[in-house]
Amino acid sequence: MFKKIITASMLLAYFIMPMVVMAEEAQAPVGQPAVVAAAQAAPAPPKIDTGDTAWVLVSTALVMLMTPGLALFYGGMVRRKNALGTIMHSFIIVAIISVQWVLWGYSLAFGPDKGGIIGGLEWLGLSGVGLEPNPDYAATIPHQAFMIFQMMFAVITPALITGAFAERMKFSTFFVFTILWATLVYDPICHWVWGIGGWIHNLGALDFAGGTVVHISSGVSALAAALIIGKRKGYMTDIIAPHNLPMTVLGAALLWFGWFGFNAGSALAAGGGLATSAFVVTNTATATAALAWIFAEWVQRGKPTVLGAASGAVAGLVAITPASGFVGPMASIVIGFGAGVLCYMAVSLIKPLLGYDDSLDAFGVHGVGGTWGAIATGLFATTAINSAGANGLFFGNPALVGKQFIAVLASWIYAFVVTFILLKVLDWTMGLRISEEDEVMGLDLTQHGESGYSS
Amino acid sequence: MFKKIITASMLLAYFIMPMVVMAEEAQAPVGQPAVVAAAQAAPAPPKIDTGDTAWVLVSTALVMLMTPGLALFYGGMVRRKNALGTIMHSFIIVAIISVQWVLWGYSLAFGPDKGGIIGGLEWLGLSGVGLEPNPDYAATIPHQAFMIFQMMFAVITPALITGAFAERMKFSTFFVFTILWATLVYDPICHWVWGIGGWIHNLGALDFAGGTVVHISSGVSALAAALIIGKRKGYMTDIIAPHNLPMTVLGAALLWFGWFGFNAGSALAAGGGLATSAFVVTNTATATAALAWIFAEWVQRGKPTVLGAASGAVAGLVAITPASGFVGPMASIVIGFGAGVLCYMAVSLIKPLLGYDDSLDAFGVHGVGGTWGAIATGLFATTAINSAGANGLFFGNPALVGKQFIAVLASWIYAFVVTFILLKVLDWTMGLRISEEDEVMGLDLTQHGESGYSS
Amino acid sequence: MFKKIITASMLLAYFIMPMVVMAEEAQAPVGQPAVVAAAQAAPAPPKIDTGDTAWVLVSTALVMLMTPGLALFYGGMVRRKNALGTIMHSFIIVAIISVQWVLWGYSLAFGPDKGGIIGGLEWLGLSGVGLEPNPDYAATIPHQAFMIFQMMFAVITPALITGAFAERMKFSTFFVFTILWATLVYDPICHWVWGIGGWIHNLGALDFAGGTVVHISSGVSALAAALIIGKRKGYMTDIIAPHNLPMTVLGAALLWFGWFGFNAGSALAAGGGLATSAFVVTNTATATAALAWIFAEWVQRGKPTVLGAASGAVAGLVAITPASGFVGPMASIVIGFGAGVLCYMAVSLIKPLLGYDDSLDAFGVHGVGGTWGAIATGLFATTAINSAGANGLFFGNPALVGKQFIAVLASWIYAFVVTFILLKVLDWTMGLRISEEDEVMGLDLTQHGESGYSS
Amino acid sequence: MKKIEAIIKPFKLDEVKKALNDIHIEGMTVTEVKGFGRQKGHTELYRGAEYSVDFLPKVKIEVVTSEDMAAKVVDAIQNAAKTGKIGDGKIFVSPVEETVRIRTGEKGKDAL
Amino acid sequence: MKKIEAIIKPFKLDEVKKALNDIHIEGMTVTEVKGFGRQKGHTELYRGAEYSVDFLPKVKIEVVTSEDMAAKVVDAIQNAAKTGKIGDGKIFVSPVEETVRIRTGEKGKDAL
Amino acid sequence: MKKIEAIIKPFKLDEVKKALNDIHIEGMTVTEVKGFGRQKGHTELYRGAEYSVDFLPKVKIEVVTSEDMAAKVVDAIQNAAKTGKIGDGKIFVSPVEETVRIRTGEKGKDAL
Ligand SMILES: Nc1ncnc2c1ncn2[C@@H]1O[C@H](COP(=O)(O)OP(=O)(O)O)[C@@H](O)[C@H]1O
Ligand SMILES: Nc1ncnc2c1ncn2[C@@H]1O[C@H](COP(=O)(O)OP(=O)(O)O)[C@@H](O)[C@H]1O
Ligand SMILES: Nc1ncnc2c1ncn2[C@@H]1O[C@H](COP(=O)(O)OP(=O)(O)O)[C@@H](O)[C@H]1O
Repeated sequence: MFKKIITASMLLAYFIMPMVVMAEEAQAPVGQPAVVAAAQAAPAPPKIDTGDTAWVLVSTALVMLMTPGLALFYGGMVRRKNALGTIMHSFIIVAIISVQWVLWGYSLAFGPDKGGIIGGLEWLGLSGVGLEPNPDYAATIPHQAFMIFQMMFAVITPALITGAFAERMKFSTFFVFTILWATLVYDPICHWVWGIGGWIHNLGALDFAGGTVVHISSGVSALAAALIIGKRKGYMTDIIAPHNLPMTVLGAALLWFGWFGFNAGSALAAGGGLATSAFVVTNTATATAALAWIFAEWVQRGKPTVLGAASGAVAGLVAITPASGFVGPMASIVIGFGAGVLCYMAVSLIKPLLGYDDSLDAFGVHGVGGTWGAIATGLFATTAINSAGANGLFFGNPALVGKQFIAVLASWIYAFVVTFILLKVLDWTMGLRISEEDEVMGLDLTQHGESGYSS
Repeated sequence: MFKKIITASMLLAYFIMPMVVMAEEAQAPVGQPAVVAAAQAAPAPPKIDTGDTAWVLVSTALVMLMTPGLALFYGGMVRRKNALGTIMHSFIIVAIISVQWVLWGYSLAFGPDKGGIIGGLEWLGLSGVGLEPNPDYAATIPHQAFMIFQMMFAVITPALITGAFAERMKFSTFFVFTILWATLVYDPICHWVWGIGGWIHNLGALDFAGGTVVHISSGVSALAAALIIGKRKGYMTDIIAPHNLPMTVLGAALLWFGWFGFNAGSALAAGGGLATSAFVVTNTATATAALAWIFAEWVQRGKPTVLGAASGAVAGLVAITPASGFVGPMASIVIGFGAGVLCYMAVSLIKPLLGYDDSLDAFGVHGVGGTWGAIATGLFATTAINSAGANGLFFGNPALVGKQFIAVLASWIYAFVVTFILLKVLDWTMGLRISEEDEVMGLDLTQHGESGYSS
Repeated sequence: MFKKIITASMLLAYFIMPMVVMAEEAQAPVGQPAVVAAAQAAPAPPKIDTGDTAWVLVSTALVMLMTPGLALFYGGMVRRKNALGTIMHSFIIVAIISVQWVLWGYSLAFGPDKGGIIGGLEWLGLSGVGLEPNPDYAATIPHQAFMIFQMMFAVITPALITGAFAERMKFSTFFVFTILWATLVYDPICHWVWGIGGWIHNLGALDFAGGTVVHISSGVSALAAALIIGKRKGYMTDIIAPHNLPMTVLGAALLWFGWFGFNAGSALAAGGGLATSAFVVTNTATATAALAWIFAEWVQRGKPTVLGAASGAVAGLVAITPASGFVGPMASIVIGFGAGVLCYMAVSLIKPLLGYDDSLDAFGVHGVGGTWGAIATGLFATTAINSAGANGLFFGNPALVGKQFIAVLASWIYAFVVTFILLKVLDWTMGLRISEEDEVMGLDLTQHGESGYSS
Repeated sequence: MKKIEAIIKPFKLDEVKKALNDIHIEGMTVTEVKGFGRQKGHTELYRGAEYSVDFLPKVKIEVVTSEDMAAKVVDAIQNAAKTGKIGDGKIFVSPVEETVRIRTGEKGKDAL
Repeated sequence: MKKIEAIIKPFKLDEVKKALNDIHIEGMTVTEVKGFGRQKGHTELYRGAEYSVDFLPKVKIEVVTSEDMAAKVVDAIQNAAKTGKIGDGKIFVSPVEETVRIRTGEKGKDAL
Repeated sequence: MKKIEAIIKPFKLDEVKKALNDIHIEGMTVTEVKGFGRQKGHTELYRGAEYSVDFLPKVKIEVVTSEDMAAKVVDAIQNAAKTGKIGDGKIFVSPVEETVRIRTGEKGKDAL
């Protein structure tokens, strides 16, 4: 009861605060328009390119669709009684982070740098983030276009984690966790790697579309979460089969589709060939990884599975992400092949060995795939593809591997430690896990009062 | 039997007529090409911008996808025996209106103005609607691009209404109703608000992407439909639970995705920042509304539901629609919050009180959300975002609220009265509702001879 | 057992070969970069247009989504026990052909012409296919953008065939068949029609987006496949009803959505109006065909079905494909109407008469619709729409019909004969069909060890 | 004890449940079944192929009750489930020799 | 009266229905069930985790008929449902004391 | 022979199956059913409309066995299915007059 009141108040505050701010802002006298409005009032500079803007806006829409895609990918893999609860995790994260990002997330991640560690609060509530380009980030599109493109990355990252604690997490705690994790883990790592002045950015480590920022941060946090929340009731003894694999395949397909925006959109421009190159290697790595995964299964278990094909595709998408703006098509085949085989092994050999219940393999796919991709970027990157990048080991520059390694390590440690503490604290205060009885009944009925399917 | 023959003949005429016209046109001698072809033959004027065109075409595809998205959103909410019939409503409307719009709808809505009330017949069969830009509507894209972008709005609007009479409407009558409603209600209101010379357009009321044209017109017509067709058998006594909520969430996600085309596409250009701004506020309002709806549920009923999150998102999308080209991100949070709370109350408190059976809440979401959005545009609009717009109440111009109010009222009255008469006439002639026995069996078997699901 | 080893080795080779090549290439000394990299290193020529590139990349993503769309369209039509196996066919083809195309498919189809029959091996592994435009194919976008856009056509074509042998094909044989068919049937026909120097291309037959290349080649091959593999157990005696028609409608909707990229993307540029025109006629023909199909059903059977609406839409998309860059909106209504009626008749009257089991009507829709579209292009094409095209019969040039007829005939014969031989050989060596017992159990359990749905 | 098994039309389930509650029967088990009988099925159409489906959805209610209540239960079900149209279903009564409540191990009448 | 309950392989349902119709049995009730017995199940694979599923899909047919028809019904089912392979299923016969047709209230044989 | 029918909580199925295997019962038939009884249902919420669902998912196990095994089977099920909380379910025992194995035509005990 007490906890409920706390939760309720937190949620209330989450809404009321901005409301007050806005109300004031909105009522600012016309003669002295609010900061946001002022910024937007300035005549749009001529530098905006219509093709680049069209591309980035479309890419934003594509990346937005990935999170519902993930909802289906994950939702199909759980039991019927948890279908809605699992889908809800991803779906509501789109809402939660969209608001968090506008209010303070973007400012923390990309705002004026404070010591290489975090962005400042100058851009709270998007103040100063207008429609003219911000050449620091993207010279030919409105600043807000960059902001909202980045928003979709901030959205999907915590959603990836939810695979680790599927089928047993308390919804209210999940809600609070998401806001805190985005603020304390995602926003800082994002700043380190992509923010102007971020320390990993300055170091010269490469991460085109989010190998460290998105996949390692979420995958490693997922591992922490799986360890802390513990196994599902019946794990390894009962049959816990996916309730709707066509849904999972549809989710994987939407992820693949949306990922073109994720990776090729990260060129932040349509011209110049970089978006095209990223598009091509993304598709090639994904295809190869899907084949590699089912091939590994075929050899090891005698049958290629459909869930394997879908999982392999996602593993390939993950692994090519950091490399997508720096490598050519042949390298992407190698990266994809590695992703398929490594993630398959992580998921089907190592996980059972170690015995933790990363229910939908958020760590096995995103942690492992993201790490492989970040390292592989250090191997295969070439300035022939992207002159703003760097050469990797196989192009004569072993130093890049070192930098990639530092970036990977820093992300691993930071994500693991902060997530671990965060979840422990939440466990003591709000409780992470639903009761055993509720777990038997399922998330849908106990957390949401709904059934996924009726007649 | 008699009615069947009438229906069949109407349908036949619907096809045969254009066939005849076309056949003639297609066979026009080469020396004197048909009007359409002639228009298209002119060398494309240099004004077409590739980025803007790419953006509008993509937006058109996105908006097209919304109607199948709606099919799933609605389809998941009905009982299993009505799944296909409900999906069919939206799906076949894409086909019906695509043809209606090409043949006469576009001409009525956007053709040369007749007294501020309706477009002329000059553009029947798209004659004169070619590939060069029509600067009255959009200066940097082909006229046909504007035409087909608008088509998708004309498509989704009648589909929204179908939520009101779900699970009991006769298919043949629905078919005829759709053609007549589009012609008698949508096309005129669209002309008033968006047609050059339309009286609401001239008045200076603002509707960026369809608060009055799309949401009020459909939502209020839905109310009329719910009142006339009457309650479903078992309404309020039997359990009438959604048969597939994951399908509904997928539908909501596709709506959200497609709505970026709806709102940001309504800038009709990628450059200049307006599309970006509309994109940002659309996403922000939607996210806030989803949170507000589940928050309202959480407070009032103790549990946040997944259907609530999806419904809230749609309510937010609806409410921001008219405002999306005129307001900033902070205002969009207020608009979204209002949408979530107001539509939730309409649907879960007011509807049961009044006792009508608006089965899938077409009025509760689109009527109420659209009205709130149209009024909110009068409150929060600012020329700082869109110099072609106007300032609203909070930016020193209370007059705008008045204009918005007139536009809302006119749309309400016109849509309600004409839909009411139309449905009454159809009820007397063809019959609106399937027999009670058929209602028990379900639409799928009785109207289409199919089962949605088999083994 | 022996066969298994052969299959396994073939698959292994499929992966290992490129791995070796790449590894070598990747390790090329920095001073002398690999061919691919070198090509890409050249400064991007100024000719790339951002709007056109954005449009083609988006179109590529849209076309990519069509194959998973097809997976759902087909997957919903089979029995529950074959849902995954059917979905897998399309899904894994995306992976198989993406790799095949990069390694050798693109070179065979579009590489330097050898006698009008096939492309050379010069572009193996994309060597020489860089980021600068190749004006032979598309002057304003990177060559790789053209390559990957074309890839998605090569992907969907073999996927279309899978409808013919659904519910009974052995997965390993299917896998090998796909690689061989793409190489021996698709790549040559594609070269004939679209490759610079291809003999049908030189002849002057028109195929804007793939009436012969995609639909006739797959549809006719599907007929051969249906004849060779034989009927499903229980065909025409047991009830074989679609297990999930909402899934089929969703698939059809994604096909419709993606097809805008397919047809309008085939303009390879956003500007100039051609993309817009193709977009408009695509939508119009599709809508008309959906109406025509249900209308035909309504007249003949008394009820319009939802599967009919979806099937009609696909038939319309198929038929307008070759014509989409050459005809106006009125002609597209005639083409769509013809497609709806002809394909309906093929599927529901002629197929039962002839008695073959083309399970999901790959021939009835793609073979028949594609043939009608190719011929109709000869009737309705006009240079008023596309000055690079030609006039058709109704615009004073009967010669075009002759050329279209030759193109159709050549595609029919080549596809049928080569597919027939290929399948016969595979039947003798690997076996085409699963055992009767496995057919009773279903593809999902026997080929993949999975169930589509659990609780 | 007796087991009363009734095959009824699905949309009558709620009424039957209420009727049973009215005579203080507060336990029953319900199964979705498909019935074949005099009532005609329907036709389904898929791409012009016509299938006649003669198994119709029905609901089976099982109530175990004491001998003396059995007749009352049969009557209650019959009245509540009746529409007068073909396909209303059947009621079967058969002997049950023993009943156990799993939770407590109680037997016989006490277990109901 | 007797109730004949048969657990059969699902794909045999149509043949059994026909066999029953041939001996003029025109009413039956069918339920989807899962069976466990000598017949081995199958294995399912999800991301490398292997599950052995030993409940197999079966169909239960229930026919209530008069004493004299019972043997015939059993024979008809046995012949039609038999494949000779393990897992063909069982037929159980048990007593039914009363039958009512809901539509008319008819009892006993007339209710069938 | 006897038929033992048990209505149990779904998540207890595996344990009950194991308990039966332990006493060498190697055949059974399982049906998904919905139960109504003392155990309270739950509430579902759809757009503010609240429905109380009082039919709860249960599983019905049917085992036909010889007279002498019947008591053992009942005990095994009762022990395995018991949680001590309301809604654990019931066991019903009724007579079976004949059993046939479809595959072989064997009758009586041999058919089990
Ligand atoms: N002999 C029977 N044994 C078992 N179930 C039967 C029998 N006859 C009918 N039924 C069940 O009763 C249902 C209704 O029977 P039907 O003959 O259609 O109508 P009515 O009960 O009105 O005569 C059937 O669908 C079937 O489920
Ligand atoms: N003792 C039993 N009680 C109830 N059902 C049984 C029993 N034994 C078998 N069955 C049912 O019969 C089916 C077939 O039995 P099984 O032992 O696999 O093969 P067979 O009947 O050929 O010996 C099982 O799947 C189960 O549904
Ligand atoms: N008289 C009855 N006839 C048939 N089934 C019954 C009867 N009473 C209870 N059941 C079944 O047993 C289940 C459990 O009964 P319930 O009263 O909830 O708990 P308990 O068995 O612990 O007393 C019910 O859900 C229902 O399926």
